[in-house]
Amino acid sequence: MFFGLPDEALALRDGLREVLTDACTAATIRAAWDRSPCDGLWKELGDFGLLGLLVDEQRGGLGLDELSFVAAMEQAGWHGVPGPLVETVSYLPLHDLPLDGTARLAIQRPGVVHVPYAGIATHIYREDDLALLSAFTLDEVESVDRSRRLAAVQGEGELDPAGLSLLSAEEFEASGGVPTGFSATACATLGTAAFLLGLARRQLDLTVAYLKERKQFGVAIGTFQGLKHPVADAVVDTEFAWPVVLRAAYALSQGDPNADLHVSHAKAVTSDAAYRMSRVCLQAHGAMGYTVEYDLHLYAKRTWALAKDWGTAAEHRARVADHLVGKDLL
Amino acid sequence: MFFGLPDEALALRDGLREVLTDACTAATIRAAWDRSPCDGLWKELGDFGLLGLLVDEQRGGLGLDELSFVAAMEQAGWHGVPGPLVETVSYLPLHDLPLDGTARLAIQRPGVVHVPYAGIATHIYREDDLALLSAFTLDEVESVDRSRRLAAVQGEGELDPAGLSLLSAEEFEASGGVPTGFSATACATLGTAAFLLGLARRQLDLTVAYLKERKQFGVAIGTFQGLKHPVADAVVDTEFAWPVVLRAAYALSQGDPNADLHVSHAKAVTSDAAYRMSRVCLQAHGAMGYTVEYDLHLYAKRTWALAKDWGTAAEHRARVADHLVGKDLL
Amino acid sequence: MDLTESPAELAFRLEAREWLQANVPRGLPSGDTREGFAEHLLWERELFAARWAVVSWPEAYGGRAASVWEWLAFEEEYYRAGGPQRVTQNGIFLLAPTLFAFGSQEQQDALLPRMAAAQDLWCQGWSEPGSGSDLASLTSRADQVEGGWRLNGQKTWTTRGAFCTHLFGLFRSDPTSERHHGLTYFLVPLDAPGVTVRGFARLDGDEGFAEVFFDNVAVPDSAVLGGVGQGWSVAMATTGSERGLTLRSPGRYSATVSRLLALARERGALERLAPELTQAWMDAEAYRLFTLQQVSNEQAGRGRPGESSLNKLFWSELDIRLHELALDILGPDAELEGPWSKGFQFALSGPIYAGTNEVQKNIVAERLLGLPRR
Amino acid sequence: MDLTESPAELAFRLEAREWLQANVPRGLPSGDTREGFAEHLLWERELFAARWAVVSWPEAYGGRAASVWEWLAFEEEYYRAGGPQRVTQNGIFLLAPTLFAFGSQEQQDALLPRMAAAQDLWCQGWSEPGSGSDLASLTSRADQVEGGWRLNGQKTWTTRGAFCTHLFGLFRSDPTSERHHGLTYFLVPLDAPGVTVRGFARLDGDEGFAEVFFDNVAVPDSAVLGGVGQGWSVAMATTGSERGLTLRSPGRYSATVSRLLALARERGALERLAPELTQAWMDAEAYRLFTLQQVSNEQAGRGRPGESSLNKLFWSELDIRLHELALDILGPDAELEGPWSKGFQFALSGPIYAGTNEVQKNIVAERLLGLPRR
Repeated sequence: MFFGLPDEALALRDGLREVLTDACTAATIRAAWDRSPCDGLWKELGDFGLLGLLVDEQRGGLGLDELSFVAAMEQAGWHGVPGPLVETVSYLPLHDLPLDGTARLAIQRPGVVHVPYAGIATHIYREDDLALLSAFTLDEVESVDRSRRLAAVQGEGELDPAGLSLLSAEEFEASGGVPTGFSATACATLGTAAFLLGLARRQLDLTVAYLKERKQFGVAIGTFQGLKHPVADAVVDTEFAWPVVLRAAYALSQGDPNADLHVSHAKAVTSDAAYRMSRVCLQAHGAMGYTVEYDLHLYAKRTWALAKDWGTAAEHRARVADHLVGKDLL
Repeated sequence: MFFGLPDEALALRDGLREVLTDACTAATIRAAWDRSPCDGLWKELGDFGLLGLLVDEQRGGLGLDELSFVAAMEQAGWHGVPGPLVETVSYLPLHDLPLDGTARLAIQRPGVVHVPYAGIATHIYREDDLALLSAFTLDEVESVDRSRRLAAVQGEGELDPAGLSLLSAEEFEASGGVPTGFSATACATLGTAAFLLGLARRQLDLTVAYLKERKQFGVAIGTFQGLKHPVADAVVDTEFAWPVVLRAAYALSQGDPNADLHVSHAKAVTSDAAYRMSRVCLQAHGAMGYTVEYDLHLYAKRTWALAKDWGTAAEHRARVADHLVGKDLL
Repeated sequence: MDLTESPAELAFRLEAREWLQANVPRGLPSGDTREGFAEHLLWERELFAARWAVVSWPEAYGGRAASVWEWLAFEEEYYRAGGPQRVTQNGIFLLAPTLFAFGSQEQQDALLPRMAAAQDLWCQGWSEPGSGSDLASLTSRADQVEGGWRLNGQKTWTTRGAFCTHLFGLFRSDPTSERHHGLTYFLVPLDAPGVTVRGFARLDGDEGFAEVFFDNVAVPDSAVLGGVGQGWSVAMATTGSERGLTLRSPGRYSATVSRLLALARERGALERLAPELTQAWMDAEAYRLFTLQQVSNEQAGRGRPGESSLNKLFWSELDIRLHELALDILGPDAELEGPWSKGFQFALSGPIYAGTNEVQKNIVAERLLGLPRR
Repeated sequence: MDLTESPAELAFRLEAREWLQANVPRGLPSGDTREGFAEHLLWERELFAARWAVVSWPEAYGGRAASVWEWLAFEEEYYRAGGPQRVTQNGIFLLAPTLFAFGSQEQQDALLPRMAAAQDLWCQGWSEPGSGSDLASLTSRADQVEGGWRLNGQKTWTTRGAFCTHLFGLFRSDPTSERHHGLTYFLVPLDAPGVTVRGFARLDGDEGFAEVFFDNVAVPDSAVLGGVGQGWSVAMATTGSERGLTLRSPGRYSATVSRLLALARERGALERLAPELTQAWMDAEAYRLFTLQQVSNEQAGRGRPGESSLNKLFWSELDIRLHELALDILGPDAELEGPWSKGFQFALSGPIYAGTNEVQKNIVAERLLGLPRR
């Protein structure tokens, strides 16, 4: 028995932290808001190997598992990496595309009108049949997080000319490079969950620093229980969400048939916990946080977007309920 | 336009406060826990006129309206009056029974197994057809609030030999003494709502006193925002519930066809607000509140019982929803 | 208790309803951008021309001498008709009550008509970089000089400051004073020499805030409102208005609930969220009822300390809950720029401005309940 | 990450399951009444006889030298089988870890076997009438005399104190000391001359509390645990256990959720409360996963300050939510005396005992996050 990240995941996370500390600052996110494709950042992500994290080593990937994946996505969330990182890492195992940052994948989900990152993606795939969209039109709309590059997409799907997207499950497996039972949807959902906790941790760090520094009534405002206690409550939520993310990653890595249950559990609790953290942190900052000149909003707005992306908390809670019904528990 | 209690209601409330300050102390409630019928208290309530508050003056009642009723029930709640007060005051207009405290009415509601106060009532009526139960057996069970005298009741209903219970609505009206459209169920529900806010106010008063007096870390614990803020939050809830109670009382007094909507609104919000207050007050007392030697529990346990009596918050919220559906709002 | 409107009140309500239904502009941009603000000014002047800008003011200043009940009815009709935000609110709802209470006849005559007509546009200068919740720590100075005063210092978080023409604010007029002593309430034209205004963006990206710098700004003695050194008590009257009823009339939330229910119907969420939507309706109704009681209490001289803090705690949290519910209904569309996400971001400021909710909870605990201060 | 049990762990679990399923008593009365306590003692002695009383202890003291994973498995099986509260918990879960860490060999040999066998029954003497959250303000005294110590003072809120035989507690051994200095941890037999115990009733009416008065109670030097003047740091080790994992293993809440789901099914509430019930299941599962992580972190030397406070905040609030949900399902039957109302009242003590949740939030804020103290 051991519950926690394996050493390789910890090493990956620490390495990624070093890369992102320089390559992805708040200024990088602001550039993405101003329509920069952030090619430099994405090249670094490619060089580091992050984009091929889940891709087999034979295809030039790192061949790591979902535990390393969530460790990396949490770290990426802390830095607020702009662009379709979770989607690209989750879907590259299914498509024979470059891992160097030149390929950025957006995913069109059934029933979701506006495709996140469609405005900046090099490829748009449909989630349900993995078909590549071609000859499409984009109608960009603005998200509260301007780095999201949402667009309504109209286009035809076609067999991915370069890839594996229309192979059957057996063919996937036989083709090599795709782990048995690998589910890109589950990965993207769980990666988003981990990213959300990274965003929450970043907002917490900004808030702790502010509460130590800001003085009112002659003392640091971090001495007031009226601020301390709500922050502690929010921390309880995020701290208890992380093991659920790990559990789901482990289930995916083991090909556990119940993995979907754990993934939905993870997305439900991280969506709620990260949202709550954003509220508490914004409130703790007072007017200071309520301006785009200060960085907090960059992480808060991504949180609000991702909390509803790849399934809302309510949707995933309903899926957990379905599993419980299936087990005759509910 | 004037939103508030009329002078006659204020006067009644103030008079009742004087009576109850002596007649209903915590010791009185403890006596009820020990199976005392509290005849002295009920005689005082009868002498004061409270039991005939809604009964026409011709029948010896005070002939007051539902605004005076909620003012009185809130005050009675603050004192934690034991016994079926709300039920007796609500149902006496329908039955030709003495108003002097010798008649105490319990009501058997459809679907509710254990009738509150059945163990101490002089008459048990069925809510749905107002029939008096006769030749019944009682099987007493214990409530967390031992003054509740719950019992499962088995018996035959019969036309109330002394009263009006089986008259039609037209006959009620023609019989005099019963206001047009008078609904004892609505009154009992709303009276319970008002009683709950009185209980909440009492718990708050005990808590404020304790927070001022109790010292830890060299200061009164009422200086800590960690206790102040939850108390303030709970006060917001009860303060915003009271006008809803008044609105419902006004609606009943005016024969408003929407009165049921307002009554359900009132019971839903008072159940939630009073429950929350009980939680916050218990927590603010620390271990001190967690013993039956201190009085807080007497009011907290009644709160828990009444929050679910005459319809839970969820049930009344669902009734409000039905009204909104009826108005094409929901 | 009497919730029937008199014939006069009803006539007033119906006149307002008719005019608003016919005249409320549709699709105005945000008034917190330079372009949007200009469009809103046209609407404000239209309101003034029809004498709907400041209904509760005396007729001489452009009002209708409406009772508070009539004012509430007007507000209800205004939001029911989909009326836009009032970009003049900091003048007409915050400064004006103070002017009525503390201003000289000359000040009232000079300032109120121009304020009502949206000719003078007022912003509030309370907060400073180092003084937020702890307003009494402010350090902007007023030094008495021949014929008046010299102002120095910096104000910030001034709503719509970049588009306004005048500022009302607190300055330390006694350099030896501390905390809430020695402050004076000044009325300052923003085109005075030495004033610099820098707009900056709020959470939603609109330039809704400004920093205002004062560098030896000369103002006459007539710029003082309510007496030298009396600034704190004069200002507290205004903050009461800000957090209480006048800034956030119940019609606003009832209208939000109506839009929310329509959204839920449109998106097929009525059934799934029935309990939450019902609670939303109940909460907005409770707020309306509470304000009716509050007005009645105040008219009867039974107002309680801390009551406007209860009010502010409730509406600010209600507004967030209503918008969270809308975002829940919208699901993945919640992040789209649009009225709901904008409303959500604005709602998030509710527990911060007009005295943070932490401060309001202290007020409830200390002034209403009598709990000890630190 | 490896969540598979080893063959040995699995065998341990299955042995425990089989024994517990066969032997767990049904329908025991509350162990917090005098009569109930006696019945629970029989169960505790049965556990001891089968070597299930203290599975993680060395075999010499009656345990099985079980790993913490095995202990968790035992707890899970214990609650799954419907095992009753452990009336010996304050000894075996609170005092014992301290004895293992700070006791002399003689103390361990003398006390642990009798504790495991439920021959000596230990209660905790921390709180005093004037010292609750502010434990360091305690005033009960220990004065050094020829051959030992004299104890004077009063302890209160001592759980099951009226039924126990021994007390462990803190006394001020240096009369000139203040706060957490100069305290000593004593082990006191309650039949010593000068000790008076008065039981009193908890919220649910059971005599679960006691006041313990010390009037010149003589104890030998061997009654000191962990060194004179070291009481605070010795005691803090125990409070960590109390609020953390060992007192509230996850099996307890998983079992409550199972009962809750069964109740909802029986009462036809599954559909109406599906989201809340699902959240309950998710929360209990999250608690279980968090504790697995916590144990792994501690084994890897990566424990964090404040972690047991996180733990305590979560389980105490979870327990209340689970019981509130049960009362919601029960509706008008919620007020009936019975396992759910009793469980609810017990759950309400969770945020109070073992350090109030207000104190735990301070610890999280200050020790885990590094926010400043007052």
